[in-house]
Amino acid sequence: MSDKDIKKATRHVNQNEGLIFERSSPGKKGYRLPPLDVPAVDAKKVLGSAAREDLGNMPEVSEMEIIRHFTRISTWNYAIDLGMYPLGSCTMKYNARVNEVVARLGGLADAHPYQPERISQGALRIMKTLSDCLLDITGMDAITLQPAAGAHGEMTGILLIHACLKSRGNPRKKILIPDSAHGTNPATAAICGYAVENLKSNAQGMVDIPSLEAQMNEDVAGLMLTNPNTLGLFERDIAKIADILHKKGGLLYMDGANMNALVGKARPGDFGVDVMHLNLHKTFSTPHGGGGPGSGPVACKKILEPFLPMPLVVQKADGTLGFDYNRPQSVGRVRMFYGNFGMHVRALAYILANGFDGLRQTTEDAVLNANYIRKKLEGDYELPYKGQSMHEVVFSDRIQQHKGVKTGDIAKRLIDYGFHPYTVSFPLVVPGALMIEPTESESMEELNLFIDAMQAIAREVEQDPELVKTAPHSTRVSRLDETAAARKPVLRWKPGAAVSAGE
Amino acid sequence: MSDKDIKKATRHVNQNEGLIFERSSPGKKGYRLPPLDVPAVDAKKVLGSAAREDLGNMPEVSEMEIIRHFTRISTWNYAIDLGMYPLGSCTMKYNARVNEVVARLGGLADAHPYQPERISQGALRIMKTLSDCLLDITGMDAITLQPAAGAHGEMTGILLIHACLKSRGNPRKKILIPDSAHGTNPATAAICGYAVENLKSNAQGMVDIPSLEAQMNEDVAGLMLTNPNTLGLFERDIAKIADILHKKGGLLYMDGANMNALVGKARPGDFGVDVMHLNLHKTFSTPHGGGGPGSGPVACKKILEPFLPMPLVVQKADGTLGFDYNRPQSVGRVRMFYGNFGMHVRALAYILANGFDGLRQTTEDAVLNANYIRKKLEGDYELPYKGQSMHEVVFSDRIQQHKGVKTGDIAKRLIDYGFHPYTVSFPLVVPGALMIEPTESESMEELNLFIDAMQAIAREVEQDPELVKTAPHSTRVSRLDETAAARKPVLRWKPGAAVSAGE
Amino acid sequence: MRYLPKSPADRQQMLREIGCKTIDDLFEPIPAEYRLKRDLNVPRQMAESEVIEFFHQCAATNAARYAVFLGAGAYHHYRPVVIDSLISRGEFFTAYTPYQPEIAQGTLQAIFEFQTMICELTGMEVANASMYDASTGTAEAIMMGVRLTGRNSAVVARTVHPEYREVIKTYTQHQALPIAECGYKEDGRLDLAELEKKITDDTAAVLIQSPNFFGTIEDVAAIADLVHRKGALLVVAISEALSLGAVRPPAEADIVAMESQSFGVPLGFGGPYAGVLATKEKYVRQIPGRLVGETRDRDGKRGFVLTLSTREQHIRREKATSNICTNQALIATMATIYMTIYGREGLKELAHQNLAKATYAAGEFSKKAKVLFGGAPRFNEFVVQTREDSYEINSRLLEKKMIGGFPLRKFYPELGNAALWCCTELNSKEQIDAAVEAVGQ
Amino acid sequence: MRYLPKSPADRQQMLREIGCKTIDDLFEPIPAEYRLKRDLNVPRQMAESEVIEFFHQCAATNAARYAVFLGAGAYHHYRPVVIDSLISRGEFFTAYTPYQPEIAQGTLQAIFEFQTMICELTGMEVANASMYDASTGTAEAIMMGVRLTGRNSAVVARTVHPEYREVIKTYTQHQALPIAECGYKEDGRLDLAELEKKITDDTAAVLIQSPNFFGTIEDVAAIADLVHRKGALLVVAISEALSLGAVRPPAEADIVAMESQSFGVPLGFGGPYAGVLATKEKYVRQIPGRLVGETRDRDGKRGFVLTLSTREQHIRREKATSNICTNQALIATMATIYMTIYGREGLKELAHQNLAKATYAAGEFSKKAKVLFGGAPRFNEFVVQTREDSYEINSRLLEKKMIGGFPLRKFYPELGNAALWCCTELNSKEQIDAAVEAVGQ
Ligand SMILES: Cc1ncc(COP(=O)(O)O)c(C=O)c1O
Ligand SMILES: Cc1ncc(COP(=O)(O)O)c(C=O)c1O
Repeated sequence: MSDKDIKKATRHVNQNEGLIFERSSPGKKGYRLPPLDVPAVDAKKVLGSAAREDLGNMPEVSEMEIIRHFTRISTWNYAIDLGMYPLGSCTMKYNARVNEVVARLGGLADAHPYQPERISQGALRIMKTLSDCLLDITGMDAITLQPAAGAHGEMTGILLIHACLKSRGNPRKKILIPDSAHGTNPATAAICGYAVENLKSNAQGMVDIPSLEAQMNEDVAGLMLTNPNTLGLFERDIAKIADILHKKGGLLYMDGANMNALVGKARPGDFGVDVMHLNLHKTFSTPHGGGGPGSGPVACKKILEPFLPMPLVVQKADGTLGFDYNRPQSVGRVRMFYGNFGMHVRALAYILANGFDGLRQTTEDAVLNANYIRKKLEGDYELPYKGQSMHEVVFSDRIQQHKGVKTGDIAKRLIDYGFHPYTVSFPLVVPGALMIEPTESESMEELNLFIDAMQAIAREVEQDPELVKTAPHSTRVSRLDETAAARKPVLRWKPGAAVSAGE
Repeated sequence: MSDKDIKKATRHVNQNEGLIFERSSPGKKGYRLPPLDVPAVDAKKVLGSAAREDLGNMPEVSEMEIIRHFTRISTWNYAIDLGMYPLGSCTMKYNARVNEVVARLGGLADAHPYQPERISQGALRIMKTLSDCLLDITGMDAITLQPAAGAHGEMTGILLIHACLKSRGNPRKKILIPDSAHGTNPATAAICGYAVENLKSNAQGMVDIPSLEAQMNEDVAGLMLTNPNTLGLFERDIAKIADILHKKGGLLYMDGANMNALVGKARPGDFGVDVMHLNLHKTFSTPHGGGGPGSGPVACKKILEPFLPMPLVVQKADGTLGFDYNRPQSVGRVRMFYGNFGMHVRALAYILANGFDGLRQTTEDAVLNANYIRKKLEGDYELPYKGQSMHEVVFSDRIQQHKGVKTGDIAKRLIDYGFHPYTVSFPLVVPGALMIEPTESESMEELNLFIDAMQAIAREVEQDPELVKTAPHSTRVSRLDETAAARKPVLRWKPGAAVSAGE
Repeated sequence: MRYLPKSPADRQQMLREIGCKTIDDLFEPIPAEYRLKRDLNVPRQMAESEVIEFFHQCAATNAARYAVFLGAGAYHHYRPVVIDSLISRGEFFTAYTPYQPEIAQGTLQAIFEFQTMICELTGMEVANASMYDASTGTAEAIMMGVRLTGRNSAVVARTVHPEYREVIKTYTQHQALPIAECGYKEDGRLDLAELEKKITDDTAAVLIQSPNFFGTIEDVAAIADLVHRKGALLVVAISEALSLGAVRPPAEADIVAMESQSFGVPLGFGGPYAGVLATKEKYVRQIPGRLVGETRDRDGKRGFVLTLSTREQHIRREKATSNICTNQALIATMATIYMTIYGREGLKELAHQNLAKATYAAGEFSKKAKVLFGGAPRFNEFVVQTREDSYEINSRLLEKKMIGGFPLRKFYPELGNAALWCCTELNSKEQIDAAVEAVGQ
Repeated sequence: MRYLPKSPADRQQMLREIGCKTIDDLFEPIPAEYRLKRDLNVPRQMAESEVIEFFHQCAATNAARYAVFLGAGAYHHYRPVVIDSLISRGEFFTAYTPYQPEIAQGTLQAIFEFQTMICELTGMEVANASMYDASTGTAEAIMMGVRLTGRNSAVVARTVHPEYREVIKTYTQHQALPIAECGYKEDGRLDLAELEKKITDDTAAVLIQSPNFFGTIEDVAAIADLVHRKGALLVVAISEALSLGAVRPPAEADIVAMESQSFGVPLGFGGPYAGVLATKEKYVRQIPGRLVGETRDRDGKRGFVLTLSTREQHIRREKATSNICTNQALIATMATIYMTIYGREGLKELAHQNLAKATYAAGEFSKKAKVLFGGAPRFNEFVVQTREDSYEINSRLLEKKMIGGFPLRKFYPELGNAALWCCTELNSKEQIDAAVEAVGQ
């Protein structure tokens, strides 16, 4: 392995650690309870045959071991806090620390969802303020914060469309979805009882207007469009698209995953979108947490408002805030309680810390960064679609394929260079896609290191493709066998399971 | 490098990071101030020639970069949270998380030291409760929490002795200090105006009673004794030692750095000690923080109480707590305010979480661990003193010296095995010392890995001494040149300073 | 803006290198008429201290340090401080979904441990990496039952959390998947006779909850017997996960849909929480959500990866088992740390403390009011029926800094003035006595 | 005990392998009569929740969210949350002194950055890794002056923090190092004429503070001139580090002894704080405390190590420059993070905000009382003289949740009813107006 070009990372000693069950032994304790101040009960007597005997292989370990266990395994993760995380479509931006602090304030973190409204005014104020901000940001008329993530928001939005069309007499049968769309879009349409009809992109990677015109008819409930789309391109014909739909009685859903390209610069409500979701865990900086939690508020135009999930936060006659459950046309509840409130707190903290000028600057920097990367790498990697990029840029591995190197290999080699890879093989319209979204959180220096690394890998592909195909070489585990994992799934630890040497 | 025996660690990719000044560029900002609500002033007008023009090379960076900078460099550290840290004499034990939480409670963390006593009762209660606990633990009569660390406590203690003897007519000239003592002991005696007289250890590594009898006279103010001493041996003749001193009008100071061997099992106040310090950052689990802060309370017998630093926490006539400044015989103040209060909070939290049974068990486990290591390694490493070990064990590199390998080399090789080294070359009475203190915080599994590693290194010394002499091999920087650093000291960054490749 | 790592000069240089004059050149793809020409109508940029002050003010107008007697799907338990200390490591909370396993083993191993512990506690064979919460989890479990059986309807007990039932209705409304409800008997348990009638040849799944919404523990084995005899699958929802420390796991179920909030997750005004689905090994290919599996690297070293992703939306699109993508990974990690702290003995001891508190409280309440459903065992919740209106009682309690039980009238009008009370290890005897006193006034 | 990673079986096995029957065999070296035969008289083992409750109770009987007008050596400034988030990483706070540099580069680099920033701010050439605080730091600085000059006495300004002066007295009492004090003039500044008289041929060092204890900025250049003419060294103490954002650094000093508490360190009822000494390069071999220096590894890569340790107690024992060992490393790291956050522009802007607040407040106070020492510039503190007793005024303020200025009578009886007030960026105009109002009643 030649490391001469690697400027950003070095190998360093790192602790091994088995599974927590492998540390367990009977009698170790990580807890202590206060003395019981009421009479103890005999569980067998109280519960009868429902009483549980024992808790099987649950671990028994001390606090010190717990700290070490989770600290050690945490060091095996890459994270935003360590460096650039240019996963396209994921908007991995800085997760501000103040967000974490305010989300943990007593009074907010300890609030029971069913505590009376009059002692919940602070929490309601947060939801209301966030709602107001998001409405202006999107240019929409009404909003629900209930959905727990993007896909959940999509479902909510499509249910709104269904309910609205049904109230007009016919919910219709199909949803149009571009081939560049994220997998959650078609999966969502299916859950909502719609058939999915594929909409081809044109040569520029955009919605093909003639096709749309041809496919749009009285069976089509709406179109789920991502804008900018997953190629990072703004759908220039967006007004026309909306028109085509609206003319035939359809509605336009916008997947707002890419709002980081628009906040403060353009508003979906202004360009014809009827309903959309936001990913607070992307655009509004709530942390991804290794896969979640997220939050997927859904904003819509007036015509869809009656159908929003219940309850909604409203200002009551006496000026206090409260929940409105009396929504007869509502599509129903999509989640118990009020959504991922902790994420609402963080997103609002992000908005307040930025203000209108900070939000706009953020968007500008995100777009600037993507275009900078594009400019610097377009000689080294194939750019399948040449339209002007917004917040992300999608290359393909066509050049590198000649040496048998695929996007997934380049991604693994980036790890050796100290970076998290970009999004691999998505969107599907680009065979061998390298989807790069730097976000606004990267400095010019970090971008330059990334560009250097990508260029160095391009050279390696020419000179020593094996090096790239067998990457990563610097990690504590080498390339993991995903095929074997799926063939004979081992989804839990069992006592006596063999451990390989070195753990 | 042969890694076949290394079970505990693996190399993993790790981020490079320059100095923060190397990230700086004009106009980046990591802060924002609230709007000023009073008239702004022209500093030049208000301050005249005292006004400052600019702040030179202070950095200008964003919050994201600050998080990355300090997160990245933190990953270059070893820590208790990552594994065993068997530095002899340092008592690197688990730093409980609840201690950190309570130390940060509003009301405690925000308390101004000069706020009136009546709104400081909680803080005073903490200091009083901790004092009471420490007095029972040490078997002493009075205590000050003012000293900021062990050495500071030593100074306080020796000043008490000075004041007491002076009040009896003659502060005397000398302090006796065993050759095995920590360097702070003689340095402290010197600050207090005493000459240091060396006291030889006997063949067993203990105070040589005949020498003590010979050296003790009317010029000697006292003896500074560490017990268990730095060889990990309990001074069996402690009562006799105290007697010899007391008979000739001297006083016995105990360096309490090794109290982790005694808490709940024996009390210095019971075996003749007149005054001692405790290291809350050792025995009582307050974190070392990469070198501090510490806290070094000094406990003493009644005869020394009048001389304690002022102020002391006392219960007042009305039942409230307060500071007593009216101490005419006091040696004075050793620190502004009341000492490292934040460490008092943490130490008390540790005591409460343990209770009397937990404290005893802790001591027992600490002694058990040291003896286990000793038993397992005494065949591989030379044990210069054979007395029964308490909480730590001291080997020497005599066997390994035959191959030209020194204690410092073995220490560096331990790093490759995933451990922090033991204390190297201390105490000075053992040439080539390996001073190992596991503390109670290590599991049998972690101890076994350590023992394995030490045994593997002993084998490596025989088979491939160069491997050990050039260690560490797994770290992001290889062995650093300490001699060069001292020859031409570079103690600060300067603009334009060269950076080596790879940073 | 203090989060942005660029100086004005950096921006100028980058624009130059791209070949643009102004930043607005980069926004040229957006038709001019849709470019926003004004500032957003959001508050001005605040200092960090101002942001904190804003939320402090909000927190101050919320309840804090009240005695809480609410459960009903969200439980107040002590949260060991180790949890937040660990999940606050940037390596955990600022990582993405572990798509690149070589640099995500921390997240993957933690989730693998989560899956294992959920299996141990529920008596199931496999568990997924988490769902949004138990309400969406139960809906997904029913849909999974439909896929597994090829049948197209379901029966849901009325003693399942009312909001879970609302969510199920929302999820299934356009799937030609009719949901029947089944009532409860005098002892608060599912009416088996009614259930027998409600299950048809088209019933894919029966959903019950245990402890159910009244806190009553169902006879899962008997229900499973009946359901299985009818060829349907049994889905058991668990909203109070801590019950598993004292209550026999629903091992006879086919799918368990559990809410993990009790395991160290803040009440947080209702979220984020973490649902999880667990099932039998043979059903794993129909489970929704992510799964972490064990594998080996090229040198034979153990490692973990996301697996069986052909079930998921990013591969299968409209044919996926679910549309879920982002889940609740960090919350699952919180639960994993919590389960590790208490462990084999602690969860039991803690559950028994809850049992003792609720037993004591129910005993005391029964002196002043009617405690319903005494005929069946319960865990830490119970229903108190009063002559007085539940909301009025609660208003009185509020003045004494107590938050009373959840009024049941909205969802169970047949119970009159009844409220669901919950007592956990955090309810002191003193609090309980004071609440009983106030209710009985 | 939940911190201890051993099962009873582990303990038995280990004892067996050592060859002992019971644990008490291992305590045999302690003579039987000194082995404790009873339980310690400390509280019983508490649950974590009980520990927290105990300290919550304590915190609740302390002031919280009062308006604070106290400075006097401990300053209330806003602490960005990033500081605690970063120093809470176990890699920082659970590491020891960086004796093994290959696995301690994080601590070493942070301290190297600290040393650099202190130099930049103070105008000195080298700085050490920290002292306990500024009170012990000033004492050590004077002792350093003695070593450097071979002279054996010192002069200390009466406008140096009274508690620093007490500590200096304690440290030097047995070192045959007499300390003379030098008074102040009407404008609150050092009396240069008196100083000229007090400096003798045996004066090693003169210690002043700027801004001094009255908040007044000394004319350091003029004082340095005089001191240097007399062949002595000038030590300048700085208790309000933030002043360096607005006030010319004491570049003419030979040694600067600074308290870093203002830089992101909690007030914490007086500690832990972090002192630091900075000086000229030529004096570095007499500086006490640790120093981090740059070096190279075997491959030429930059790295950092503890250096010049031949000054220190573990090498030089009784001949060491000081007995200090453990210092305040983590607090210095806090200060480093704080200085990084505000940086070149922010420290200035923040200092100017402080200046504006104090200027406004002094102006307002002067309408109701006498503000002393108007003749010289000051930073964020000023002295208000009243007819009424300072303690009585403070009692009145306390009822309004305000903590008034520090009464000076104890240390400066000649000033009568005078108190030292401090206004920082955390004192709102509203607070200031309310305090002025209450004082003037
Ligand atoms: C374009 C797009 N749409 C939808 C989603 C789904 O969002 P979530 O993961 O929050 O459910 C994603 C996220 O990965 C996405 O990138
Ligand atoms: C035996 C002994 N005495 C004294 C000290 C000095 O304590 P401190 O570092 O807290 O000043 C130490 C600590 O290293 C020690 O080990």
